[in-house]
Amino acid sequence: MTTVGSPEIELLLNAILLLLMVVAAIGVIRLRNLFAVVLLSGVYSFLMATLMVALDAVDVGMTEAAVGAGMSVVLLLSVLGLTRTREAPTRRRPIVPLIISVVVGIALVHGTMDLPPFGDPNAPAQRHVAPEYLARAQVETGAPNVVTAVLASYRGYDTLGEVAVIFTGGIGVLVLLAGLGRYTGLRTRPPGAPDPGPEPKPVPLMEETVVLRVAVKLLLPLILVFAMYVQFHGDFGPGGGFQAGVAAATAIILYGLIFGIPAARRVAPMRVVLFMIPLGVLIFAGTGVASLLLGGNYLDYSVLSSVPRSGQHLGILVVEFGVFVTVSSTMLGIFYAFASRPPRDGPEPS
Amino acid sequence: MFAVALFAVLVALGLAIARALSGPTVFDRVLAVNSTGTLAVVLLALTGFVVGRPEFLDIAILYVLLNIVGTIAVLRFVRAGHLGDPIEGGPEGAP
Amino acid sequence: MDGVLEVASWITLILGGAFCVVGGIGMWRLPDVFARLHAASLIDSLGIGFLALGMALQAGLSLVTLKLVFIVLLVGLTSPVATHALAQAAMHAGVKPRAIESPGAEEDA
Amino acid sequence: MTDLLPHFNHWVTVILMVVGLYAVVARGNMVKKLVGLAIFQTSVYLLYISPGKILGGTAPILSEAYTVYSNPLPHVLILTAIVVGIATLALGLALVVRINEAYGSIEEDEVHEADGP
Repeated sequence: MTTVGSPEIELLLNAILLLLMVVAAIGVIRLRNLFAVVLLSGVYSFLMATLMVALDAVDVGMTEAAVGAGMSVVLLLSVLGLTRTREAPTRRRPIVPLIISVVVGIALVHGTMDLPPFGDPNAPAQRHVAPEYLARAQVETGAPNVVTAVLASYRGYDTLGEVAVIFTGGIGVLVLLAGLGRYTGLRTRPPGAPDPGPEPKPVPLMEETVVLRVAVKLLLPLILVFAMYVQFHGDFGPGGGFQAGVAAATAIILYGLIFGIPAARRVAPMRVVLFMIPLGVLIFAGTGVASLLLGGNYLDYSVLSSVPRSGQHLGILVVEFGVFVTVSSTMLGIFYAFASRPPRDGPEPS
Repeated sequence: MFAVALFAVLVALGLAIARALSGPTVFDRVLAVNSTGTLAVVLLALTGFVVGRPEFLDIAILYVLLNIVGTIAVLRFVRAGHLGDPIEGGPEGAP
Repeated sequence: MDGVLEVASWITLILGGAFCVVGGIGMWRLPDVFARLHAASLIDSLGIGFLALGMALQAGLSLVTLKLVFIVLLVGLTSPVATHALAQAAMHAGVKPRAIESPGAEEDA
Repeated sequence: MTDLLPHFNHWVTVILMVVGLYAVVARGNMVKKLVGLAIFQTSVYLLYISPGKILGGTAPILSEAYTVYSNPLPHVLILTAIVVGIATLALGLALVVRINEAYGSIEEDEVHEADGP
């Protein structure tokens, strides 16, 4: 057995990261300034990403980094901008929830005593399907990254379901906030309404900061190219449609933050976003139908090509592209929906 | 050897998190979080070396590229109080 | 030759780690945002620079080194931009540097 | 050292879960509740990922140099869960925005008061 690294250092790193996470989590709960809460949740999420890499889950670490670094901060901040940034002092007694939480915690800790120790190679979880996947994935699909192979091929049904959930969540946000057509730019005014005159000119907010504008213009193509690398290198290294989709959407969001949301909408119009959200799910499901029509099972890519192995590889690429399309457009659509909401007027209610 | 650097980075990270927790101004927190992000990049790279797979630097690169988005969003929020564009009158049909 | 590289990467890694710690201490100990910016930039420049150099010496001429160079360049691009925007926003919001409390500038406050 | 704290990861997972649960139950602010829910969710990620780690193993990206790999299956499940998590968080936040527009508040107590007895 070849082992890598030194287990002691890994364990120590793991323990320190976990403790820092607890500190950050308690800080998140204790602070009343919601703005500081958002900042700290960013720190928390990055600690999580590093911990995932330390626990060998590189794909998960990459996803967490992509989501936590930009998207979740932007999302929470847009909501704070629409509501308020200060939490009111609570009027309830915290003692009952505290007791409930502590009792639940003690019960769960008691439950962990029966679990196999950390890092045990003979734990039941390690002996079930994982060895099969590790032994067969590269032979059958040609993708050295077993996570991608399992994600797109062996558990393709599962992933299709997850993509459908993301699709549903995105549609839900758009319906709740944008009314699918009222603010989305699909129809700028109801038929028969008087012409509202020229578009109101948005106040350029960050435009006067020349350094930011130039730096962001340099950075944007890099992010997009790197997102493409993450997308198409996903079967050889960490990466795939989920990570690349979030990264690409974050690039457009960055553009919108600096040059204004209307500028971002000219780059990626809402019409296109609304078209892409279902398109990705359709690409994914359509691949399944194609394999069905070619005589295989649903989402069994082996029949897509004369050689089963290259058929699998092709199927994984197509399916990951579908994931990318839905994830990126959903993230972007969510951002547009929050950003086009009228901000609260006047000073913040206290 | 990587362990020494790793723990040095972890110490710096702890100090930065302490600054993010204690404030006192918003900008102290933003600065601390931004530094945390930069330390995150080295930490990710060093972790890759410690666990013996240094080729996973892609995650660190992704983090460098996206870290600035969070910072810019925060600064824009500090400036304007929200992330949307301040359009007079608001979008049509606003309730 | 291998020994020389090994020692060199040792030294650079420890130097980088030391700069990170110093930056962290500065971030904790210095009096206000503008002073703390200096500590943060220490981490961003010398800390990351030396650590990446140490890792590159360890990895040799490979894709890993290329990615490390890429990381250093990107941090060199993004981090000054972020801290610049931060300082500007702090000035804009009316945070006064502590230096203004020195005698002679008292009337300003 | 391995034998010293065999369940340390699980305990921290439980602590994070309890912290999230406390925020959801005890805090009236809806954004805070959702952040607490997100912390709860990350503890679930941890619950899946840490048993998948094999000490001395490496990330499940196959290469000739290694023979022991950590379990790839939890990674697959959690990778998708993170992105789904952000989509559902967005949905919750959209509801918060609508509640704020209807009631002028995101504090649960004030919303209940506005609804009357």
